[in-house]
Amino acid sequence: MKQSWFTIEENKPLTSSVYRMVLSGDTSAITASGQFVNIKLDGFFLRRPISVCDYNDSTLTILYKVVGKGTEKMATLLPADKLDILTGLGNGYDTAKSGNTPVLIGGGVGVPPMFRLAKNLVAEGKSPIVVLGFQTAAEVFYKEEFEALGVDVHIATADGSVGVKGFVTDVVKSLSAYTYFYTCGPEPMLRALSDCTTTSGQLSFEERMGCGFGACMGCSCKTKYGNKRICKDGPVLEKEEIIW
Amino acid sequence: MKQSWFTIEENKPLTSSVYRMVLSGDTSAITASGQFVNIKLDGFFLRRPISVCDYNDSTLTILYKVVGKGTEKMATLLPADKLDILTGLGNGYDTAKSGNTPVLIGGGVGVPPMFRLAKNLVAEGKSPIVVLGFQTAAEVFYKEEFEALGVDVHIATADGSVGVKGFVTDVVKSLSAYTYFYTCGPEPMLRALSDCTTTSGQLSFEERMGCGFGACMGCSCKTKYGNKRICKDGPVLEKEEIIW
Amino acid sequence: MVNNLNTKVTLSGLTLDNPVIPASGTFGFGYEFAELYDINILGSFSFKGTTREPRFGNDLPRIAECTSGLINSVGLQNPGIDKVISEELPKMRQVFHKPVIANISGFSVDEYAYSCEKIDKEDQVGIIEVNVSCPNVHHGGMSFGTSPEAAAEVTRAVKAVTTKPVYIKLSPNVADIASIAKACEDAGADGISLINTLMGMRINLKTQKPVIANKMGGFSGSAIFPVAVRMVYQVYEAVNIPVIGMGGVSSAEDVIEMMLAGATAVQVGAANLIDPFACKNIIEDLPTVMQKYGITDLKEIIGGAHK
Amino acid sequence: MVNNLNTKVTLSGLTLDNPVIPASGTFGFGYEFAELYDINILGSFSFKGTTREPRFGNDLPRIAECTSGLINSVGLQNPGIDKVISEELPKMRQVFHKPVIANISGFSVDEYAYSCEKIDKEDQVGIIEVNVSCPNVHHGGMSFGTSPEAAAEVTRAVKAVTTKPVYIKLSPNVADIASIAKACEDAGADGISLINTLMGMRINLKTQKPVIANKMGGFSGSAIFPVAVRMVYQVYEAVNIPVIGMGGVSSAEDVIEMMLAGATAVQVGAANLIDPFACKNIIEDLPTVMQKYGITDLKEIIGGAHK
Ligand SMILES: Cc1cc2nc3c(=O)[nH]c(=O)nc-3n(C[C@H](O)[C@H](O)[C@H](O)COP(=O)(O)OP(=O)(O)OC[C@H]3O[C@@H](n4cnc5c(N)ncnc54)[C@H](O)[C@@H]3O)c2cc1C
Ligand SMILES: Cc1cc2nc3c(=O)[nH]c(=O)nc-3n(C[C@H](O)[C@H](O)[C@H](O)COP(=O)(O)OP(=O)(O)OC[C@H]3O[C@@H](n4cnc5c(N)ncnc54)[C@H](O)[C@@H]3O)c2cc1C
Ligand SMILES: Cc1cc2nc3c(=O)[nH]c(=O)nc-3n(C[C@H](O)[C@H](O)[C@H](O)COP(=O)(O)O)c2cc1C
Ligand SMILES: Cc1cc2nc3c(=O)[nH]c(=O)nc-3n(C[C@H](O)[C@H](O)[C@H](O)COP(=O)(O)O)c2cc1C
Ligand code: FES
Ligand code: FES
Repeated sequence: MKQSWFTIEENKPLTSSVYRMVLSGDTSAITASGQFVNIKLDGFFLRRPISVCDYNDSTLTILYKVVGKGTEKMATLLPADKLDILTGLGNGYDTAKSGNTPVLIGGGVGVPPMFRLAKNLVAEGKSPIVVLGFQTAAEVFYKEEFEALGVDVHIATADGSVGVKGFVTDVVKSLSAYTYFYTCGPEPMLRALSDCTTTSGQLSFEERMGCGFGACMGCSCKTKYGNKRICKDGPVLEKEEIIW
Repeated sequence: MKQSWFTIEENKPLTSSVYRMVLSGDTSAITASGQFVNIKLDGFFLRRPISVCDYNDSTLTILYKVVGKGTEKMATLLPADKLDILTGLGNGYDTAKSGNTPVLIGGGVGVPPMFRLAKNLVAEGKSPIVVLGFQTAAEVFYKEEFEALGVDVHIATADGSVGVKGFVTDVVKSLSAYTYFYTCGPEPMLRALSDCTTTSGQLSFEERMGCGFGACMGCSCKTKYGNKRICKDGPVLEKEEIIW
Repeated sequence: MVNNLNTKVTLSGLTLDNPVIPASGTFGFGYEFAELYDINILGSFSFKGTTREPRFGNDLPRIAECTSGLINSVGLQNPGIDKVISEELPKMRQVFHKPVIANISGFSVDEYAYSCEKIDKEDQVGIIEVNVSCPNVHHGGMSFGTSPEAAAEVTRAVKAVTTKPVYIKLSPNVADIASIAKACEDAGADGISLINTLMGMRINLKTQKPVIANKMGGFSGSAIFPVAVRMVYQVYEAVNIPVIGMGGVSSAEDVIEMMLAGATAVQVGAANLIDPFACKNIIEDLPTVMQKYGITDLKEIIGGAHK
Repeated sequence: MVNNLNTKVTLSGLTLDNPVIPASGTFGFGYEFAELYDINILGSFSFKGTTREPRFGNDLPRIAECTSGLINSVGLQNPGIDKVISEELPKMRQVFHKPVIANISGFSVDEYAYSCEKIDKEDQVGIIEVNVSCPNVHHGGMSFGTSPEAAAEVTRAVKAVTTKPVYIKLSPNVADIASIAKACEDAGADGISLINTLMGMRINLKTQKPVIANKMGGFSGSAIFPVAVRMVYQVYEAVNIPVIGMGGVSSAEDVIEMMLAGATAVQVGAANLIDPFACKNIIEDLPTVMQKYGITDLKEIIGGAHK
């Protein structure tokens, strides 16, 4: 974990409510896809946890949805504005278990961490299948970016306005074979995936956080392997340990 | 009274701790010299009261000294930054009583309101004498600006590094004749002036304020003419009504 | 589409156009604010705390800044009940034409009864709000509001001499707010107002002395909102009379949160001091915020968080 | 010139290099923070509230944001006194080499005594801090900290089985904090820690339910600082034992203000959660701020505002 100042390079809407923010700064504490950062915003007491979508030595990319006052404020920030960010938080996804053709399932704002995960898997010579779920065509983002990685991308929308009509589970059930699964998204989706997947897998959870780095016990949940802090021992949990 | 947004045009140090800020915006609520404005600063609950130093139809000039966190913050603001300001607060000085050669005495950050007052008196065809008191030469500000009004300017410094060595009272006592006095500055100075002046006069007071516009009774003081709110019935009081 | 929204609420038979009420001590007798906007858009307002005798209040400084709030120790400066009736209310009537909330303070049971009996006769008074946060001079100076018995005693004394709805305004500086509210209800109170200010202190690092001349004072503003919501929630569970919620309210969202906790109407205090248009803005924002959260009739959400 | 400044303070014979102490529940057993900086720069730290039995704590969500603060309802999650001694303290010893403050909670007098007796035997424990804000399961669930008698009973029981200095950590959710502190002193307490969290609540406007699963929780952070300063001031006047002040402290200025109010040492809670370097920054800023206000020896300003 590291605390440092980042400078906003870009902050643009991808859809009516989802923004991409690119920041420059010290990313050295980030060690895995599926980790998150915790962002201090002027006028708000708690930091806002946001997944790492992508990063390199000196830039960090996050995708966030405006859902409340904090993310509303983020959407008003401008290039050159500076943000105090804690980086390198959480365990992140373990790609060692993936097998050759893992399926990566992102729902809504669960899509961002899948991007860096897919990139890593491709770099490791694997062939991930990506399934992205949205409500409707207008809410779809990052389809092209995933395609540019050379991976197979399936879209599911609740209203069928693009891709498969239905849920990500419908797509996953229709896949002929996959070696493992990784997912991030709303809890009902995670649960449905846990039920319908035929392999082991890793699921990323969201929880309201006090600190985001393991100090306050604000985010503890019970698992079959004992109590875990979503922020430090998670946000990624193994399918087998989760108590629904 | 009016609440409106002003845009900073200039914010520059005049001395090591006193800044001039020029703002553009709606000044229509300002009706007299000696009035003040109340400035909202991000991150601070209460507004900061600052005297009007000068104004015209669309700009407002204030001079402020950095003494705490709020004024520290003000000193970091940049041109184009916007501020929520309440204008037209307080009674201000009454020039009708001045006679032909009133003496205007400003001590430290009590200097600013004297500037507009002097300007108004000159415009009314009167010949004000200005006495400004500071600790030392390095803290002197606005001497040239007063001189440019064509008025007689006396400086007193505690260490004698410029002008008369001593206090503004020493200068006032040495004046051969004046018709009235107006003053603003630290309370001990006001009291000393009230004692040593030979005419009637008006004195401007500072007090910690809740609202600044007469609603909270946070700034009430007793006078010989009844209870007065420094923010609304003041900040200017007549020499005769003050209970020291 | 904003037309279908209903913001009306009813306090003891008194229907307000909306639940937004400036809190006592932050709105004077209304006429300072009437210079800024037509204050008849308000649900009502609670006027400056009035006592039997005129009071100058405490020494200066009376105000200290805090993170997201302020401390005041005005000390109930007011011209006394007689002058309030003869001078302030007539001036108020010029600018405000709805029933008003009369905020009454006292330092003995008799004093409360005396002032309430007088104010009860004023036509424009819709509700009498009895502030029991004052020290009881006959009992070692502990505030009436810190004991169920003392609060009940004041309630009974006031109810005996008045005809209008009596709301007891409680102090939050207690361990068990529900028991005090219940004692007031049992003693005949028609409603409960809460919270008054939390006792607080700031020290000036330069002088090494308390900022406030009186040392301690009443802390209020957005900082205290979570304490206020909690107490409104607890009192709503404890009593069957209406609750007026306050403490740190500064937005239409805060109004809705207070109502969900159990408030029938909501007062706005410190926010008026830093933004004289606070209540106007809140009232104007209410319809939009109601729509955002799918609320069509405000009174239906009262106590909604208890479901 | 910073060399001549003395930041040392003494709590019941225990001399601290500086008065800055992370507060219980916000610093775990220290090793999360030891990854970030050498925590031996701290005066001491108060470890996570420990109970006789292991506790998972309350349901999620346990955290709600507030203006200038947060509500937590962690519910004393901890592995229980035995595992704290066998697993946590050895890990802590690897990274922290000064005497530590052991924060002990309980739900009955026996439980407090049991845990304190055990922890008293641990060499690294310098002070036992007894958190009496917990509900008393044998007496209708009111917190031990809301009655002078219950707080005194816990104090006596703990003092009877321990040899180390015992500090009672008080709840601010009371009408008369001074009387509770005095009762603890009379019962043998060696010092008083205060304040614990204020009871607070937030409601989620989207779900219309309390944000926290447990409905209410403990409110802390900069918002509560004026309440904490006031209570430290009151307790300093009431007792002759040292006071550890806390509640909303987030800067070196705040530390000095608490000490002027009467604190011998100062704990920092919520600030650690949003800025993991908060205590380090405060310690590093102290000399500069002392110089700014002409303070050469910190211990000389303790209670300075009472002069
Ligand atoms: C590990 C993790 C990774 C996340 N990654 C992303 C991401 O990549 N993109 C994205 O858009 N969102 C992400 N979220 C959700 C994001 O944190 C919330 O949407 C955001 O905090 C909402 O803040 P707000 O002020 O706009 O909402 P408000 O509702 O006003 O916030 C009030 C409080 O609740 C908290 N809160 C509200 N919703 C959530 C939530 N879903 N999860 C956790 N805390 C919440 C806020 O942090 C704040 O403390 C992630 C959450 C977690 C825990
Ligand atoms: C009517 C009036 C006119 C003023 N005109 C000027 C001016 O033209 N130039 C100038 O430099 N200063 C002026 N002052 C003083 C100025 O308001 C304070 O210096 C300023 O508020 C300090 O804010 P701070 O946050 O830096 O200090 P802090 O000490 O951090 O402020 C803490 C709180 O105390 C209040 N406070 C501190 N000092 C004073 C003070 N002297 N008077 C009133 N409140 C105070 C602040 O407003 C704030 O609420 C005037 C004050 C009044 C009442
Ligand atoms: C300057 C000031 C004066 C007050 N005077 C009174 C009063 O006279 N009577 C009363 O019952 N409450 C008084 N209060 C308390 C408020 O009415 C209100 O209960 C409290 O401030 C909490 O609300 P807030 O956080 O919105 O300010 C006063 C508050 C302030 C800030
Ligand atoms: C997440 C969290 C957990 C806490 N756990 C404990 C605890 O276990 N024991 C205890 O005595 N106090 C506990 N507290 C209270 C703090 O130690 C402290 O008294 C309080 O938060 C006020 O200080 P602050 O405003 O600096 O946070 C906890 C506070 C927080 C925020
Ligand atoms: S948020 Fe603090 S431990 Fe997870
Ligand atoms: S500051 Fe509110 S009345 Fe003067």
